[in-house]
Amino acid sequence: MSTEAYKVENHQYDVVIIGAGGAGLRVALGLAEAGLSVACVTKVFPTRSHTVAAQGGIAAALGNMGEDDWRYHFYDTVKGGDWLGDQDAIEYMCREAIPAVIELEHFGVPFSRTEDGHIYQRPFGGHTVRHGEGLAQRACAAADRTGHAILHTLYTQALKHKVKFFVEFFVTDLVTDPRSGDITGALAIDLSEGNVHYFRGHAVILATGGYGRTYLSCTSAHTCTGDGGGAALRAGIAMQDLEFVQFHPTGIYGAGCLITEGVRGEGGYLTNANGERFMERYAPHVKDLASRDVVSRAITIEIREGRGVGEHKDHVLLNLAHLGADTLHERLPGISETARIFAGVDVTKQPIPVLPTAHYCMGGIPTNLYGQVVQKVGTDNDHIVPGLFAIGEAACVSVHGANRLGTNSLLDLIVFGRAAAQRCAEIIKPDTPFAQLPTDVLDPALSRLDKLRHAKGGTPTAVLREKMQRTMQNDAAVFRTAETLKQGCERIDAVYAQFEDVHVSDPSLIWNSDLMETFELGNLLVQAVGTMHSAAARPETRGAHARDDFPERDDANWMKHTLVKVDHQGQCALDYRPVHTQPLDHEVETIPPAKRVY
Amino acid sequence: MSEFPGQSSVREPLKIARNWGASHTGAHHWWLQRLTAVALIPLTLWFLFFAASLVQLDYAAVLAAIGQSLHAFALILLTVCLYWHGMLGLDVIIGDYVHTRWLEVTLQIALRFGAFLGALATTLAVLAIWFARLH
Amino acid sequence: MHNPRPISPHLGIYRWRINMVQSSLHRLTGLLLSAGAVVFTWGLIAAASGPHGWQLFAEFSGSAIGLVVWFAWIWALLFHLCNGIQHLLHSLAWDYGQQAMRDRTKNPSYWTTGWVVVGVSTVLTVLVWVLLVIRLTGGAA
Amino acid sequence: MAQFRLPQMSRVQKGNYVAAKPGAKKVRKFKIYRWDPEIGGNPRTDTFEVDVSDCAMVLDVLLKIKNTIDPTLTLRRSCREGVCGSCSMNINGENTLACTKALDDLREGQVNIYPLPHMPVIRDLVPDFSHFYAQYASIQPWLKTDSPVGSRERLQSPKDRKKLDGLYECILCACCTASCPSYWWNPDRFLGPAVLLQAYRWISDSRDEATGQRLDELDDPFKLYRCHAILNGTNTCPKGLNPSKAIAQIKRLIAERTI
Repeated sequence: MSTEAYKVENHQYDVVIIGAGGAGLRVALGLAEAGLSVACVTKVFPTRSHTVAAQGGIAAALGNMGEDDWRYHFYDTVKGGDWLGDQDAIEYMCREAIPAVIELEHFGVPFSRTEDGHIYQRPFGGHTVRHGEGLAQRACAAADRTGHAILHTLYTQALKHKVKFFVEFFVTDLVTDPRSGDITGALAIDLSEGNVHYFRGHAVILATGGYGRTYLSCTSAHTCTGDGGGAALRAGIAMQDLEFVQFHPTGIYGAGCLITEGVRGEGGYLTNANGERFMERYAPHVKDLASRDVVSRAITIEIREGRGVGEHKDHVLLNLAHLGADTLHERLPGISETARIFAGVDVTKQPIPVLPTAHYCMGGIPTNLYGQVVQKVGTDNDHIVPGLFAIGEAACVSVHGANRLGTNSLLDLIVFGRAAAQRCAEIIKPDTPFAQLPTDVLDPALSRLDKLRHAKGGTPTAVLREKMQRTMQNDAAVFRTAETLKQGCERIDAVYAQFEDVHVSDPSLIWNSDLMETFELGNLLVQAVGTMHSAAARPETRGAHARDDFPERDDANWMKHTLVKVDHQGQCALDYRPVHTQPLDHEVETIPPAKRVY
Repeated sequence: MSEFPGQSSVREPLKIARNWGASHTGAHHWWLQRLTAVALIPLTLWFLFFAASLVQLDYAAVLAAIGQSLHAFALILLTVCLYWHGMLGLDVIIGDYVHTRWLEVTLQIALRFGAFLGALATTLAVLAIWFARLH
Repeated sequence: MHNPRPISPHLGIYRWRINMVQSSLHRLTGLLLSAGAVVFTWGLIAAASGPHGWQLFAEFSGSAIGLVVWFAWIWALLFHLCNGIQHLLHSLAWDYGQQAMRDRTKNPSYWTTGWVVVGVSTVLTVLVWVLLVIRLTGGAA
Repeated sequence: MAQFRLPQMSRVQKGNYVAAKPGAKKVRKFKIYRWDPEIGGNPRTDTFEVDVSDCAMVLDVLLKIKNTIDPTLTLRRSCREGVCGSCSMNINGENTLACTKALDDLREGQVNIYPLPHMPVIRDLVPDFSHFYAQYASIQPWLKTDSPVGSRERLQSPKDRKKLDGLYECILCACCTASCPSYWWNPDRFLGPAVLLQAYRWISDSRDEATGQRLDELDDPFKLYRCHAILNGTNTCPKGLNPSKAIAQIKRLIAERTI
C-alpha cells in the first residue's frame, strides 16, 4: 500500500478528546473553561451517544429525601464492587458526587423536584444508609430520562463554551511517536467528506464508552463498540478487569432494551412463574433492590430451576401496575413508552417480561483518579502513561470494582470527566508548541486503514460479528465454568483469527458504514478476546464474574485487578496489580472485605 | 435561495444559521393578522347577507342600500380589514415562495401600494355613494 | 469536493393528512379571496360611477363566469372563515390533542376538528347557494 | 421561486430489484432510496424482498438487508430504542424513527423508505444535519443566569418543573423539522419546529434569566413566524411531543408583552 495516496489533514489542539458522551462532554467543557484548545472527535453527534439511554438517576448523597452521607455511599460502592474497587478512587467519587451533581443542576439539567423544590431522589439497588440498615434515596433523577437530560444539558454547555466538535469523524487508531512510544494523537475519517484527518494533542482523552456490543443481547447501543479500548490495546496498553461485564437484571425479553432499576426503586418487583416474589429468598433485607449481580444471578437460577415464565420458561416478570397510572406517568414515562413499543405491554395493567442482559463493562483502560492512564511497569503498579487519559465506561479507575451499582455510571462520567479536565489544565499550558514528528508517524495507522478498506476476504463483517456475539453470549454469560470458558477461549480465538479473512464490500471513505463496522468489529474482537481470557484465568466468584465451579470469593489470592494485553496475533498476556484498599485521607476508613449479603 | 444549507455551500453552517439575525417585526404582523381576522368574522358574515339582499335590485335600490350610513360604515370597515388582512396574507405567501431577491422586494412593494390603493378606491367609492345620498 | 448532493424527495412522497390539506386550502382560498377583493372593489366603484358602470358589473355577476366566481368566492370565504377560526384557537395554544398523541392510541383531536372545518364549510356553502337560488328563482327568502 | 419539484439531478430513478431468497417465510417488499456520492448522478430506489419473520421494527429489516443482502446500504442507527434520534427517516410518507416503527403498524403492502425530506443527502438514508445543528446552536440553548448560586441546587417547584415536560424530551431527530413544508421552502431562515421547541424549553425554564432576550431574538417574520401551524411536526414526532403548540406559545408570549 502507499500511504502517500492519503492526503491527511492535520489539526493541532492542546487536548484531543475522542468520544462525546457524558464523560467526553464533561471533560470538553471543563477544558474549554480552563482556556485550553479542545477538539472533540466523535463518530456520532454528541446527543446520540449512549449516555442518552441512562434512565434511573445519578447517585449523590445530597440527603434531599431523608438521611444520607457520602460515607454510606462510599461503603455501598465498595461492597457493591465486591471489594475489587480502589477505595481511594471510590472515596473521591462519592465525596465529589455532591458538588458534581449540584454543578449539573447549575448547568440546567431538568431534574425532577421534591415538593420544596430540591432535586428528587429515588432508591436504587445496593444503595443503603448506615451500612445496609435501610434503603437510601440517593439517585438524583430527571423522571426516567436522567441520562438524556444530562447528556443534552452537557452538550448545550459545550456549545456555550465553544468546544470545537468534529462530528461523525471515526477514529481508526491512536498515533504513537515511534521514537518515544508516546501517544501523540489519533487518526480519523471524516465520514461526510471521506477525508483522513490527524488530530494531534498534548493529551489524548479516550471517552469512547464500553464494548457491550461484544454480546448478542445487550442494552448497549449499536455504537457501543469500545473503540477507545480497541485502539489502546493495539497501541500496547494493558486493559484492566475485562472479565467483569455486568448483566442488567431487567432487559426487555427479546428486544434487550433497558428497563431501569428505578422501576424497582419506585416499588416495582420481580416474580417467577409461580407469581412468587423470589428476591425475598435471595436478599431478605432489600429484596428487589439488591445489587445487580445478585438480582441477575437470582433470575438466572429461577429460570434454570424451571420457574421461568412464558412458553419456553425463559424469563421472569417485572410488576409495576400496582404503582398506579399517576406515578408511572410522572416518574417512569420513558419506560412506559419503551415497554409498550418493545414488549407490547401496557404497564398500568400488565407486568413487563424481562431477562438479565449484558449492560456495562466494569473493566476498561486503567487510570488513576485524575483520568490518567496507568500501567504496571516493573514494580511500579501505577506508572502514568504520558499524554493519555481515559474516562467513563472506557476507563477502569476502578470505582465499580467487580460490579457497578446503578446510578454510579453517570456519576463516574461526571466526576472523572471533571477531574481529568482539572488535571489537564494543571499539566498543559495553553498553546504549548508541538515538537517535530517523524514524517512516517502515521504510516502504521494509515496502512491498517488501507488494509481494512481493501479487505477482500471471504467472511462478511456481519457474519463474523454474529459469531463473536454468540460466543460471548454463550460462554461468558451470567454464570461461567472452567468448561464454558475454555471452550469460549478457543472459539473467540478462532473468530479473532478469522478477522484476517474479513470482507469489506466497498472501498469508499464517504459514510462507508460497512468499513466503519469492520473497524468496530476489530475493536470489539480484541476486547472480547481479553474478556474471555481474563475470565478463564480467575477461579473465583466476585461481583459480575460468577463461577459455578468456584462459588466463593477468594480474597487471599484474587483480590487484585487483572491486566491484559492482546497482541496483533490475538495472544493475551495476563498480569495483575493490587487493589488500592487505602482511602485517600482520614475522612473514611478502609472497608475490610466481608461476606456480601443484602 | 442563494445558499442551500449543506448542499454545496462552502460557508460554515453557523454563518447561514445566524445570518439574518432577528428583525423584531414579526409580532406586529401576527397581531394585526389576527385582529383583522377576528373583525372579519362578523363583517364577512354580514356582507354575505348584505350582498345577497342586493341581488336583483335595481340600481337606485342598490345605491340606497349602500348609502345607508350603517351599511356604508360597515363596508368601509370591511374594506380596511379585508385589504389589510389580504395584504398580510399575501406578504406571507411571497415570503414563503419567492426567493429571487429583486422579485421578492418588487412584489412586496407592489403589494403594499396595491393594497393601499385598492382600499382607498373602495373607501372613496362608498363615501361618494353615502355623500350623494345625504344630499 | 464530492459530487453535488441531491435533495431528498419531499412533496412527492410525504403523506397528506387532513391538516396538510387544510393548510393548502387555507392558502388557496386566501388567494381567491384576495382576487375577490378586487371584484368587491370593482362592484363598489361601479355603483359609485353611475348606472352604466353598475350595469356592466351586474351583467358580469349574472353571467356564467360571474356565477362561478361568486360560487368560488363564497366557498373560499366560508372555508377560510371556518379554518381561520381553528387557526385562531391554535393561536391560543388550544386544540393540539396533547395526551392522546403520546401513546398513539387515539387520533389527535385536531384531525377531528379539521374534518369538522371541511364539513361545516361545505354545508354552509351549499346552504348559502340554496338560499340564493330560491331567491333568484323568485321564492320567498 | 421555491422549488416544488425536485431539481433535475435529485429526481429519483428506478433501481435494482432483489427477490427474496428461496424458503423465505414471510416476505415483504421494501423500496429504499439509494444514492452513492462516489457514483454521483441521480438517486434511485432499490426494491428488496425481505423475509421479515424475525423482524419486529423497520430498523431490524434495514439491518437485515445490510447484514445479509447489501452491506453498502447506509443509514444512521445507534440506541435502537428510540432515545438517541439517529435513525430518523421517512417511512411510508411519514417521518419517524426506524427503531420504534413496528412493521405491524404499517399498512399492508410495499414499504417505502426515504431519507428525511428536503435535505441534502450524503449517502442513501443519511442526510446532512449540519445546518439543523447550527440552527440549534443559534438559539443559544443553554441555561442563562447571572444571579449568583451557592453550593446548593437552585430551587424549582414541581409545578415549574412540570412546564418542561413535553419539551426537554426532544431527541433532535429532526423528524418534525423535515416534515414541515414551511421549512422545506425556507430552511435557511426559518428555524423549524425542533429548534423552536428547544427555544421554548429554555423560555419555559423557571431558572433561566434570559427569557426576554430569548423572545427578542425570536421575534422575526422568518425565524419564528414562518410557522403556519400546519401541524405536520406535531403529527410526526416519534416521541409524541408537540412542537406546533410550543411555537404557538412562543408567539402568544411575544404578543402578550406588546399588548
